[in-house]
Amino acid sequence: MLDLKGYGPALAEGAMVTIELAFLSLALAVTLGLLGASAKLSGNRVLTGVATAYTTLIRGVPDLVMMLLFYYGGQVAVNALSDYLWETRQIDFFFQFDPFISGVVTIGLIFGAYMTETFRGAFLAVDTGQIEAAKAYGFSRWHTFRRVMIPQMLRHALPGIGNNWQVLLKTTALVSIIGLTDMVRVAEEAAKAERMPFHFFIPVAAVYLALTAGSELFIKWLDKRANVGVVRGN
Amino acid sequence: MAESAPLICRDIHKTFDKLEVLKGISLETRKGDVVSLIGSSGSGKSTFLRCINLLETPTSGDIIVHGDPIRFKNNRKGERIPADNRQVELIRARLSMVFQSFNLWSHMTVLENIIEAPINVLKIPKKEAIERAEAYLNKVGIYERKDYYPAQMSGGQQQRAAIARALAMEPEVMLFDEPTSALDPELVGEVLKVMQSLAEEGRTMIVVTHEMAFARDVSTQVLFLHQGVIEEQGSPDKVFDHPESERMKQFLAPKF
Amino acid sequence: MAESAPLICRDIHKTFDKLEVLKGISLETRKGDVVSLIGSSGSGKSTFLRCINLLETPTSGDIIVHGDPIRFKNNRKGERIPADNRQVELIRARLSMVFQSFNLWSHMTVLENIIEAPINVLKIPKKEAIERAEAYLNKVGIYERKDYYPAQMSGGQQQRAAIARALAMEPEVMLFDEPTSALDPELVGEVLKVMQSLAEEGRTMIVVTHEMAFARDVSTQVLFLHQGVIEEQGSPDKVFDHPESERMKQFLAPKF
Amino acid sequence: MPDFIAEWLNTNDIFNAMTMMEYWDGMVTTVQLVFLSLVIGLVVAVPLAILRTVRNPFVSGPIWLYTYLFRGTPLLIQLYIIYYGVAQIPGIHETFWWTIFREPFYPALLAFTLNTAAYTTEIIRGAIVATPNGEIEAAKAYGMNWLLRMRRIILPNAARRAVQAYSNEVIFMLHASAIASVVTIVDLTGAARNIYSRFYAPFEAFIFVALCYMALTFMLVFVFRKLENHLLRHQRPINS
Amino acid sequence: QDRNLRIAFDIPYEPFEYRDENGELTGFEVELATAMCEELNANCEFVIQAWDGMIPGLLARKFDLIMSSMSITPERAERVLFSEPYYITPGGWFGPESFNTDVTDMDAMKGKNIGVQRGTTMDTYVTENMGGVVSIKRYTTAEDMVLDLEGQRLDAVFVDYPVGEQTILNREGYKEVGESVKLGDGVGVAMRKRDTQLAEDINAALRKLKEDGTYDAIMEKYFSYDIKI
Ligand SMILES: Nc1ncnc2c1ncn2[C@@H]1O[C@H](COP(=O)(O)OP(=O)(O)OP(=O)(O)O)[C@@H](O)[C@H]1O
Ligand SMILES: Nc1ncnc2c1ncn2[C@@H]1O[C@H](COP(=O)(O)OP(=O)(O)OP(=O)(O)O)[C@@H](O)[C@H]1O
Ligand SMILES: NC(=[NH2+])NCCC[C@H](N)C(=O)O
Ligand SMILES: [Mg+2]
Ligand SMILES: [Mg+2]
Repeated sequence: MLDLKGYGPALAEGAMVTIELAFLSLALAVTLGLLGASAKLSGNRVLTGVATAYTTLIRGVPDLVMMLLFYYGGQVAVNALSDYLWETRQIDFFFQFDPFISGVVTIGLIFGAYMTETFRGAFLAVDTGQIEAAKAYGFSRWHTFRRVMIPQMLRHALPGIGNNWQVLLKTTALVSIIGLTDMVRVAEEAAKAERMPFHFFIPVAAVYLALTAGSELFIKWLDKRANVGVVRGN
Repeated sequence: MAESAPLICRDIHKTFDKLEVLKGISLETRKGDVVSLIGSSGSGKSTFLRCINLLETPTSGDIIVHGDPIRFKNNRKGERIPADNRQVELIRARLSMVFQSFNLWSHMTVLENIIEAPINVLKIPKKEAIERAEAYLNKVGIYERKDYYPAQMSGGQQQRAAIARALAMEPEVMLFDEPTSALDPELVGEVLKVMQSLAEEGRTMIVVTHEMAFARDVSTQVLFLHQGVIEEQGSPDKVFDHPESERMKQFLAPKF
Repeated sequence: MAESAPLICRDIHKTFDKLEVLKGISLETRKGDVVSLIGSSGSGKSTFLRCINLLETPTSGDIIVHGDPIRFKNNRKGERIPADNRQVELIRARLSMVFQSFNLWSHMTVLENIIEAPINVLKIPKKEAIERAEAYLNKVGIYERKDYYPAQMSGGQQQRAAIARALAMEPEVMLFDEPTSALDPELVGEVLKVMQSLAEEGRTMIVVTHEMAFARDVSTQVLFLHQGVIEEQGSPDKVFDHPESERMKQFLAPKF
Repeated sequence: MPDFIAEWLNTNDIFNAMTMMEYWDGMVTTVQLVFLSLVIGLVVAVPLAILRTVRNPFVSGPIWLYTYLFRGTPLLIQLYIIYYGVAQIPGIHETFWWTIFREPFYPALLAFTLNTAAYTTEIIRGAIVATPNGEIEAAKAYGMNWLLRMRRIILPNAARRAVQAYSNEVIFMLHASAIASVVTIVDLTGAARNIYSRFYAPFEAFIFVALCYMALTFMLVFVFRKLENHLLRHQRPINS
Repeated sequence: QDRNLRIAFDIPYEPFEYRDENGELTGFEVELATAMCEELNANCEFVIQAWDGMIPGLLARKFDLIMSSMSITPERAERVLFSEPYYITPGGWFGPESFNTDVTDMDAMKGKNIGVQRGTTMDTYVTENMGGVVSIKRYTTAEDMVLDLEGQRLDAVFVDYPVGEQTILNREGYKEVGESVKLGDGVGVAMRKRDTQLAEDINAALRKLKEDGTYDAIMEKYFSYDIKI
């Protein structure tokens, strides 16, 4: 049997951290993605500008750098603001960037940008005929959005969401670098303490593989459900 | 007569960018009229139809649905747009369009497609909407397909589902944009028969078509469009057998 | 006569899974023959055409191109496959197919599309291939479009490019699968005219078509397929004016 | 606010000639690492992608497994396993390989190459599979053999469909290369980490590299846009 | 009174702070910190923080004290406030038996791979004195560095003497390869500049521990020599 040298429980806890982190970031990313896509398609210049700046900035900077910037730099900024508020108006305002929250926020922000593009593409991919038909039957804008755009968009978005999710899952490994005790961090500590790199990294890799394989199946299932009534050509 | 006219269009113009596609089209229908719009490709037939239910906003001209004129205003950029979205939605609910490519909502079954607008736009109770839908499905002969998704049906069946969807709105006027051109020859007949039976019931219909046999045998009025202008208009007998315009004569000349 | 017959098919059968789609089709052509394949949807017309140039392998039966019979063998699973890929490639180069949906190579310009196979399959020098291509482009009337990509042209232009591509192989037989059904009515005439002129030059052609006017006026032989069987075969006069089979009479009856 | 900026510029000791040199060297390392892994990865991926579409499971199976493993696990772990792993191979220290793998650059290059080749293989495979069947049939109907079809029709056609996804992969790779710093490579991020730990100035150090990466990203985006425009000219409408 | 203090350590840094086999945080400084907290009557929480983020983390108020073998240097004193030093040890050179180069001979050292922990006084020393000569490998944790020394990627490492002694010398095949170097003025507790009251209290507490024998008791558990200052 696989002997984890007593690091088993810690690894399991680390795996939980990884999973929690991944799901929370996903929720944030999807929300940001929908907002971003709506903003980009809104036709409002300010909203489009803000969303474009957001996606461009995020896509220009490596995740690791974003994370370090956000975790350390963000805190410095909050502190500066806090000091400023205290000195000038005696407002006591302060909060801590906890590594978990930083992780969630950074990963959520990063993937929010990618989701924005995914959703935007998916909205654009909805056949205009489908929307025209809705208009022609007197649907209001909101009704069209809710009953036709969203269900049809999801179809196109699902593969993209699936991809982003798979990448996101693996990006969580980076939080070990900002000191969060996820699965990778535990394995790293164990590997160094026991001087057995393969011994700990390979089980962790296996957990990731299991997670990606599991999500792939789930995404396939979702995709099938979303595509009821679509006959694919070959 | 003007009082009860289901649809009147007066001097409709439409310009895209610089290109004037419709150069003053007028049309007056009585209840039970079947108007065939014919003309070569690019002559503006689809554009005219789309203007009628405001999928395109006419650059100028009036549209009057059952005595109710559509109000327009200018937006900040100086483009003419409908003044009242609510009015447009109501008008559209009274003018059902059947698209050339059907445009059935692909994520809904046939039945769901048909009840969607009656329930959510006309606010008919769901039960009643289903009954109504089933009646029309029977009428077009695809009742047993009601729980299929559009992609699971043949073109002809989809087209009939699209007609049932339009019928279920019990509209004053039905607009058809080349209802048969996406179908294979076998199916054209079926769909044309359904339309003929609608005509016999006295429904007002405006049909863009390439089927001259249909235009001649079923319609009460024929409009021949050429480059955005009505070149020939009148009863089928007049238009087909005694065309006045050179264009129309040429159009009718055999192709091969 | 059998010596110089460009194409002979003998008792072709084709079964997909369990479904027998072709139940023994035979065809013999002379040089300059124009054979029209007609029949309702699903009768096996496309399948027969695809069997001729081995895009599908017939389950049984012989195909003889200019005296050269295609050799088959059975693979390990017991399916019949061509014995010699090289022979198939050579045969295909002599039977050019024009697809219903054109299937032009989308990453090449029209000219590149046309010279591709002559250069790489027939090994003709590039210069000569270009000259030849330009001659055929002129013939089908789209010379000035030679540097366009397929996506930049209308359906009719694409179809003519596809014909030019087939012609540039200077094939013994040209196979057309519904060459006009993807075109709008205006363009059908243009393409049919090009085909008529090819027929007048004495090219052997096998054409799956729904255009009865073409089948009647241009072909030398008409085959009416029904459910995988030849129901009626002969000269256009015979097939259209004195049909023997019930099916054929029904097929010719007006639809609307 | 301007006061704040002016003051900061005067008092900062983080942007001087020496740190700039460090950033520059880091940038060079990053570019080398990314460029080499991408080029090698691409060269490896094309044949793999073709073989991956072969019906024989003994050919496509192992390639599938390879792409599955390398796409399914974090690059960071791949890097750790390779970096620490090679040093553990018994006897490697006495071989010629050690002269290569001793330097952290090469294990990192290996990890990055294997990783990007896996992704690229799948991108190209997807593009190959998406080639319109009609175009392949047309090629068959004109007597082209497998090799000719692959070379003249399928691959050029697929290349056009793959550029979009591949340009994303290139940018991802640039971003992913930031983790090279965890195995002592002084790339851009490594330089930033050194400087920041020397001056305790995380904000300045990281903002600055973020800008550097952004500049690199924009350059890549620009190059790929040009390339795409060129490759996708067949989809452009003619404007006359 | 009730004082809440968060104290940061970078682990593993045996014997100063590390996890024992049971995963418990332990080590000389950890125990000293515990005793100090008792003395201060404070609720202490121990935080793990990578070394290169120590001072930023302190300034960012992620914790209140650093007790992670941070040597007192003028540069650091500009950013943080130090207590009086509580121990002093030099930096030591360690390498494999086969390493026979004089570490002060710059010609001989040319091109050697030297490992240091990023941002430590050892890093600064090597960077300043041997910068263009040796190839400096900087590691985030001291463990990484030892691992690479074992993997033969490094020729020698320069690390706080007791750490080298207890993590490298106790293994087969390694030795001290050069004279130790005194760096900084001993190790002190680091805190934010404004916490002057806290600094006074800590100084008092440390002084007390040094006098009443607690300090010596802890020291003897981990060292066979004197590091007190
Ligand atoms: N949204 C648009 N923007 C610019 N030009 C347009 C637009 N829609 C249509 N046109 C142009 O208007 C003209 C008329 O188009 P329309 O679709 O009404 O023709 P049609 O008579 O329906 O032809 P067909 O029989 O081919 O459907 C064409 O020249 C077309 O290019
Ligand atoms: N690859 C295949 N696998 C299984 N069945 C097939 C396949 N190709 C064709 N068929 C079946 O063979 C029959 C004949 O098809 P074919 O395409 O030859 O008809 P067709 O006469 O060309 O019809 P159409 O006029 O609609 O093009 C159809 O029932 C079809 O479903
Ligand atoms: N826990 C640690 N890693 N401490 C490192 C301290 C190194 C050295 N004494 C310094 O102050 O720079
Ligand atoms: Mg039209
Ligand atoms: Mg067919």
